[in-house]
Amino acid sequence: MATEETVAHEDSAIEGRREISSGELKSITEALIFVADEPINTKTIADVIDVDREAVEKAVAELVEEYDARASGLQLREIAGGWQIATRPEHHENVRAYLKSKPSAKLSLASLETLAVIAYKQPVTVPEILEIRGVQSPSAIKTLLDKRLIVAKGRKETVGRPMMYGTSKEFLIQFGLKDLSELPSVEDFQDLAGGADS
Amino acid sequence: MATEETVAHEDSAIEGRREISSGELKSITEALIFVADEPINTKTIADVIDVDREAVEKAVAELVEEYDARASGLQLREIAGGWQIATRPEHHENVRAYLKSKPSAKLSLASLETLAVIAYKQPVTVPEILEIRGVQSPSAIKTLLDKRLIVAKGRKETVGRPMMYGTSKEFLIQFGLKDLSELPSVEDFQDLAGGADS
Amino acid sequence: MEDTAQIDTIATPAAEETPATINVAGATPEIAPDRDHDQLKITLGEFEGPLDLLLYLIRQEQINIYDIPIARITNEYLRYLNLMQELDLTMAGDFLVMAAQLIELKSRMLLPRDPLAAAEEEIDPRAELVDLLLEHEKFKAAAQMLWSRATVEQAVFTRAEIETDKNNPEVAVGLFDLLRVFQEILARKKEEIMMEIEREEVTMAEMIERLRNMVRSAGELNLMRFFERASSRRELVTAFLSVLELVRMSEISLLQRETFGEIVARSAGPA
Repeated sequence: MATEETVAHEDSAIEGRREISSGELKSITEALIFVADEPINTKTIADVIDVDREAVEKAVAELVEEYDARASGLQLREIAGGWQIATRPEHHENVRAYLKSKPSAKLSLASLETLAVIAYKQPVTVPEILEIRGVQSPSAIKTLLDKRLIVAKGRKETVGRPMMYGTSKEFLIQFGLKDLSELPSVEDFQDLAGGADS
Repeated sequence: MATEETVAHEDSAIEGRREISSGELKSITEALIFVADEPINTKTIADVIDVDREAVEKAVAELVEEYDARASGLQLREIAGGWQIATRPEHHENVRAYLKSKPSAKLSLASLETLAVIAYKQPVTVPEILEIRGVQSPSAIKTLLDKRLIVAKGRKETVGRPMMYGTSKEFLIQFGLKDLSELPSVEDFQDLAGGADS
Repeated sequence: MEDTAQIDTIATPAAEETPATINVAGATPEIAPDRDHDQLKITLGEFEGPLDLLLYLIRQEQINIYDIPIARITNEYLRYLNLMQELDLTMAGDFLVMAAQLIELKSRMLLPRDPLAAAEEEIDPRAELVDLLLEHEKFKAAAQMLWSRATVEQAVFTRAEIETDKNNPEVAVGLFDLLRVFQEILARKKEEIMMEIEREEVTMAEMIERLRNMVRSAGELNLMRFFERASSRRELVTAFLSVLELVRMSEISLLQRETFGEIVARSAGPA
């Protein structure tokens, strides 16, 4: 789509479907990340501005550096497959004091264990969770559904066709994960588990 | 509150009720303006951080300069007696384009209720939905039709031959269902809800 | 054998104290209101289930998990189970199931080994339990990891809603939201029906009189408005039949000005 009229910008014009200076691209990218209600991915940004995804990725990388360099109270971070502006954790006391918010109720150990099983074994059914945990976890599953941390993932083609569960996007957000591959592998925990004697 | 241990910071410690470096103050101020749901004034910020208002005003002025200097996509602006972070007006086209393009798999409660009735009782007519919900839902039906979550399924052979509605293929896609038999049954939910004692 | 005798002789030192201060095997039981239900729930500290208790006992006794002395651990396990019962803590059935499994395992361990079977072919009857325990412990560690991640995340805040969001009051939905909403509607409906029973039913004659009066006083009556007055399904049927009746008797005529438009009733007889 590049036309003859392309102006030479102060900073080099980036390659893309539309001619746009890299400074402008960075600026628009920052604005879009700010207005998005949830983490926004580089493809969406690229589509809106009508430039190549690579250009947006470069812009985001530069923005991240800038945020870090100027010791801002904010950070640009990758989460749940997208980018988001958020406060830095070290300011949590002041922020909390202002918002008058208490740390939200933590999940019970039972819910966390159930969530851990679902996160690593997904899609997984209630009977399968029972087998690993050794306890029924109906209320834990209900809590996790209520908090939207897990979602139904269809039924398993087995006796009784039980519902299968998996983690949600909200799970990634609440646990600060880029994607599921960022979860430490279960084998890492093996050492902890058997470590005392082996 | 100043104690003997006050460290000489790289940047000068600002005067105030609490010893805090000007860099840190600026950082916290930025975080507070960011999380506030309405323009926040310097007095409020000063009270939260427990420093003098003048110090906060200086921090804000510096922040404004920094935002302008780096040609950010965001601006720090004074509005309605307080400070706020907002996108720059020159990006409005892109911002608006993004906000419009957002895939909206989101529904109002009225639409959601109507959709629930249609999903579980299909094919179902508008009077029957009214009967079950106890509320008229004309705009909800329109929304659901617009979003292609429901489709007309012919007319019912009864007085007035009202149109019958059912869920669409799009519905299956958005809710991640293979087919309608995968809808969670009331029993699925009861197992979860009532199971706590088992 | 020996176990049963031992259970009976267990001392319950904490029995007179308030349950909140009881210390069972290092874990402090908590009494907490159940969030969803209006009842108090006693949790045995970290012993969510039998596997947790078993793991605790194994660590406590400093036993090699790959070589569990089943008889000893079974005795210990039953001792704590008994203690829980003495403290009147409601115990999930899972604990008893595990007790049965342990006792069965113990008796299998007591069986003389098959002298003909080659040593390496013999499967340790404990293997399955060990796998289960190791697997379970792995996920306990994973839960700890999630806990610390969530703690860090709770210190991070995102911006408040901006104006554009407020024009758009929507809720994100999932499959179970759909079901829950549907159940709420049904529950609401059930309440209405229960109230209906109290109400007096309108007779056909009364309904015809009501329709006559409404048509007469308004001159022209939107039938929708008439039907909306019906407070039950049955009343609605009566209302509908009364319209048919008056049309049949040529007292009223029905008029629809446009396709799918409103239907109005008019007095048909001489004014």
